[in-house]
Amino acid sequence: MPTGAIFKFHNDLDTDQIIGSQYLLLPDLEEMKVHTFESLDPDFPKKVKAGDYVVGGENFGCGSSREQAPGVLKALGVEAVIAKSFARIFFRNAINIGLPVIVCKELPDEVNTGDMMELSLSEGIVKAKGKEYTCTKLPEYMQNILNQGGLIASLNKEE
Amino acid sequence: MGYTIIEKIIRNNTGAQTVKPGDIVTVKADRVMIHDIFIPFVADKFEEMGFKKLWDPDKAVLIYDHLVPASQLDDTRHFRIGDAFAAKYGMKHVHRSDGICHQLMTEAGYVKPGDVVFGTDSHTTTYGCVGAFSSGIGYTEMASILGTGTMWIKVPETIKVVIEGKLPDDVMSKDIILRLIGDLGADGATYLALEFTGSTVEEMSVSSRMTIANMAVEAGAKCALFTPDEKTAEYCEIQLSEFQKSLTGDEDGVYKKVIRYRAEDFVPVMACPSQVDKIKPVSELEGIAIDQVFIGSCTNGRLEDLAAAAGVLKDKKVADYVKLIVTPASRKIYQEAMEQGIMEILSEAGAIITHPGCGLCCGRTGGILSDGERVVATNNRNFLGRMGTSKVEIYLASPKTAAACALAGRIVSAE
Amino acid sequence: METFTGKVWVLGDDIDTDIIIPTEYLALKTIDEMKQYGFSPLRPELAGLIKEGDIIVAGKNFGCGSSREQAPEIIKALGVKCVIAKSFARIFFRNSINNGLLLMEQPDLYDDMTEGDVIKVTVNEHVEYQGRFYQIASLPQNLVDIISAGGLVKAMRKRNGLD
Amino acid sequence: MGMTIAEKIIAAAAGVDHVKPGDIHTVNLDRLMSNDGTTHLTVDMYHNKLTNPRIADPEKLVFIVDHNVPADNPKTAAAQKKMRDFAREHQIDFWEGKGVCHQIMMENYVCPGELIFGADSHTCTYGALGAFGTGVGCTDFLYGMVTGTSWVLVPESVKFNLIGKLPEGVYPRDLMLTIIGQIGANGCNYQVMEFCGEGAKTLSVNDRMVLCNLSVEAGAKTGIFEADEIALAYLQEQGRKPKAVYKSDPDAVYAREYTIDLSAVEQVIARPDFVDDVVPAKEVCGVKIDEAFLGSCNNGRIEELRIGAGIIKGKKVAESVRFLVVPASLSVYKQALKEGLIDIFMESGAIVMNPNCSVCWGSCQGVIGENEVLISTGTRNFKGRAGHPSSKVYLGSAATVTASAIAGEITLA
Repeated sequence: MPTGAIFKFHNDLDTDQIIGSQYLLLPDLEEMKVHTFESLDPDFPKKVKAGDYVVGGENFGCGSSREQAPGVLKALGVEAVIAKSFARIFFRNAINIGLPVIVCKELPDEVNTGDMMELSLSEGIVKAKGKEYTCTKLPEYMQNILNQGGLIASLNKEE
Repeated sequence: MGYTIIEKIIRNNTGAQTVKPGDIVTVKADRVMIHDIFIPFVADKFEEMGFKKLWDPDKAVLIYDHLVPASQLDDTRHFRIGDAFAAKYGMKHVHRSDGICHQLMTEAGYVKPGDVVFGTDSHTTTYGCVGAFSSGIGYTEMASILGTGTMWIKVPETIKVVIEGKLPDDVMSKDIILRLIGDLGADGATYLALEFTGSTVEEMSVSSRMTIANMAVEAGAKCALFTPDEKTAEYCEIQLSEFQKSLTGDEDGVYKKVIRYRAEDFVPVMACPSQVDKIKPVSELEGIAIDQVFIGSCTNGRLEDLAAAAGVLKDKKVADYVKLIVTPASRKIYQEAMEQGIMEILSEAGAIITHPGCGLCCGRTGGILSDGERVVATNNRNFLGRMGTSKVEIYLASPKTAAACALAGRIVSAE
Repeated sequence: METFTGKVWVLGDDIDTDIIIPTEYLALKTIDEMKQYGFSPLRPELAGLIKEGDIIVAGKNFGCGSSREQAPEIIKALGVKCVIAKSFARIFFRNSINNGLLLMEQPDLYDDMTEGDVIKVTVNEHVEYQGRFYQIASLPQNLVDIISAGGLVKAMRKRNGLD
Repeated sequence: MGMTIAEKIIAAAAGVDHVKPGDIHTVNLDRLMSNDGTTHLTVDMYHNKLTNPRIADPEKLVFIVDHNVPADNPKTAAAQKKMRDFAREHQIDFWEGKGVCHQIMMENYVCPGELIFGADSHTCTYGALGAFGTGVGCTDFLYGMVTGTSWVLVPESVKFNLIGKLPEGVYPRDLMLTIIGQIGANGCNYQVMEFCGEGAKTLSVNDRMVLCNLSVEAGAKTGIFEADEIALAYLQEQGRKPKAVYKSDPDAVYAREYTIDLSAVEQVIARPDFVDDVVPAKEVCGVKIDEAFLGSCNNGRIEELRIGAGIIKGKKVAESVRFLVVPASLSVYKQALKEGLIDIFMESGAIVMNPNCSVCWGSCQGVIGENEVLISTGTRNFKGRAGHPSSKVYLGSAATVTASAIAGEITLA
């Protein structure tokens, strides 16, 4: 995967900060995505480019089960989300829609917003600031869903 | 030479010997009302004009009703500005969640027969139900009254509406005013006063008269007036003074026009999308599928309206996939409705009962709709985009008709 | 008397104030934030097309409905020089005077008018269009006083010795 | 080797004799619930993304409009209409304006032993009746709707051994906030919180719902109680029978075990902006408030309305405060009407709303403005959760919320 810019967020980054409740009933993700991270960084949707990365600390994506949270990140072209640990529902929702979520304990403390990084999903390696970080492997079942582009894609393939 | 009711009120207020339509006079305000949407603008203009104090803090009433409860992030800014303005200028009459402005002004005793009252809302004509001259104005005008206590007006001509006889069971006062607006047209009473009299009117409760006075502005009227009687005295909890008793149209009063109706001729009607004067009998609209019914507003959110709806809904259920939203006009009405078991009947039928306030009527929240949806509502306006997108169809009707439609899931007449 | 020309936008009868500015935008902080939503229920694109000095010609009962003063303020903020209609709703007429938005009642112009054409207006006298003169009734004296003071706010400031 | 209640439910749903944490199984789902927060996206995916759109069993589905009722803008109304039309077309059970989804599920559908997916993170509430309810996204929901099944990673269970009894004036909400404060917002990530012990017997089904409902705020996949006689009595009242009543085996294996002495719990408050930032309530007394909210699927049932009414009877809400009272469901509202509680709140100057999520989820009636402070019986206090990003939300019990509404600042009952 090509290199991309990092956008870093704090621990316990809840899904209300990713996409606020008042936008959840907009007709589709295209209309919602312009409000991503609105309470923390209103310009994020303009700054982020396809291939960039979101980096979080502990318990990234905690709170509501709103699938719009990983949905808007993917709609903005975020390549993957790397964090020390993920909240369960966000982790599962991301995989289900084909957005890679990578657990990596060391990287978040050693990078900041604006740094560049490169992710090799198959080898589970992240390269940033001249250093390599190994990431914990996904359970094979989940990796399978991710490789097929998400749960619905895999369902359609089964048909 | 005889006088109409409006001429008598203006003579009493200004002390002028003679008063005739077309005269430009300056009247003293007995009471003014500002609500939450416009208080920020009133406050700005008031201070921009350089006033340092209200002409009489006791005569100004501030009511939060359009934005209660708040549904948009910026709404509570209006409350903070209102609270600050009231505190700074010593206003004591502030209602923060007690119900709709036009319900509270007479219900809470701020307006008496013969008063001259202005409000920052076009439906201020409502207080004519107790024989007051009351009319809607803009917020700049309100700012100047708050400073001076006076306002110039042109004395209006009057149309006398005479209604005699007994109303059919399925007809409410809402059907009368809708029929009148249909006959006059949306600008048929512009710059004019409407005086209501006749045996049918004398039989009406003050609440029913309120529905009529409330919608007079939809025909362009400057004000609507009912002669104060025993019902008025009881409602306002006063003894009528000689002047208040005199507020009836003189036999030799000069009227622009007199319109007569036989009560027996009225039938349930509806205002069709998207003009208030597009009136059709309900019988011609039977069968049109609907998505929602709204029973509330300062036009038809009172106890007798909720009771009429409960009468139709008792032991029955709202149609599947149809929402019935009930918004009582005031806290006092909500409590009285509970005492009379009306709320139990409505909730049993599946009604969504919200807190007293303007609700859906003012088009900001309370049951907004989307393209292709139809609503039967008991409020006073069905303009384009009033309750959602411009592709939402709004039919105005009486509470009795509205309740029947909620049961059927389509437009029907109440039996 | 003042004379000016302007490109005309034509609107129909009973243009109510919910059409001029829907309720949901009334809570916005300033008129400038609201004006983009002007006429949105009827012609969503119109607010963006109106240029400084344009004129609105409409049918009967223009400005009926709610007493919201944002309606005339928005029309003025969009750059409209004046509104000529067969008749105006009472509260709208009064609010316009209070805000210095020029209104003129003229019963026939609307029927002959084609949107996009230019007309020539001589205040308190007549409108010239396609070689024909349409008479304009002059305003009552008390309204002329308010307009000549620049609107009600300025009239009150003068009364309070500020200007 | 023994299994916990959660493992037994998953094993039954997977049609196997035994499961252990870490396994992945395909399970049959007993029930699927979706509300107006995401159903419009599910319906779009159903029509646009599936090569073979079908519904395995419409009988198992429940659609509930509860988040934005009555609707406050055209786009919300359009999303709800899409959901309503889909339910009508496929004859799916449909509730609108009748209450918060989890309260409706507990009053009408949930049975012990069931495995339930809900497109809402607080689906974990159903553990109060010994069912395994968990929150999923709309893609998971769609997969479940189409196939009737889903994939599940078997979670570890964490035992919370409750002893003693809650002191007077201390409520289940104080207990659960205390636990979350102790173990942290991701204390039970991917795990099941199993509540048991003598202390559990002192808790009614309502109290148990308060605990299970907030288990997701500690990261848990779900919270669960054994379906004992208290639960079965509640179920009988609703006219339903259990699918199966499971007990954890004596030799079941737990990841960890905590012992919580209910008698030692005191009134607490979660401070903005995190649910696990829990302090003794007296530490924040005196904080000025603009709004107080008594409601939500966590704390909007008849028990909480009784507590609030008891405190505010004969008193008035502070002039500067908006006190929102929102019964969790229409049946709770009807009961409150009968008991005269609604009249007490109306008399006090409170704002009594129709049953819905209201300000708890922050996009409906009751949103708070710039720099405003809300004390709430809702489930979350994240930054901007109840309105403006600069607004603050404190979480407290129904008693603390009502007392604060009267005083105009955070106060203990």
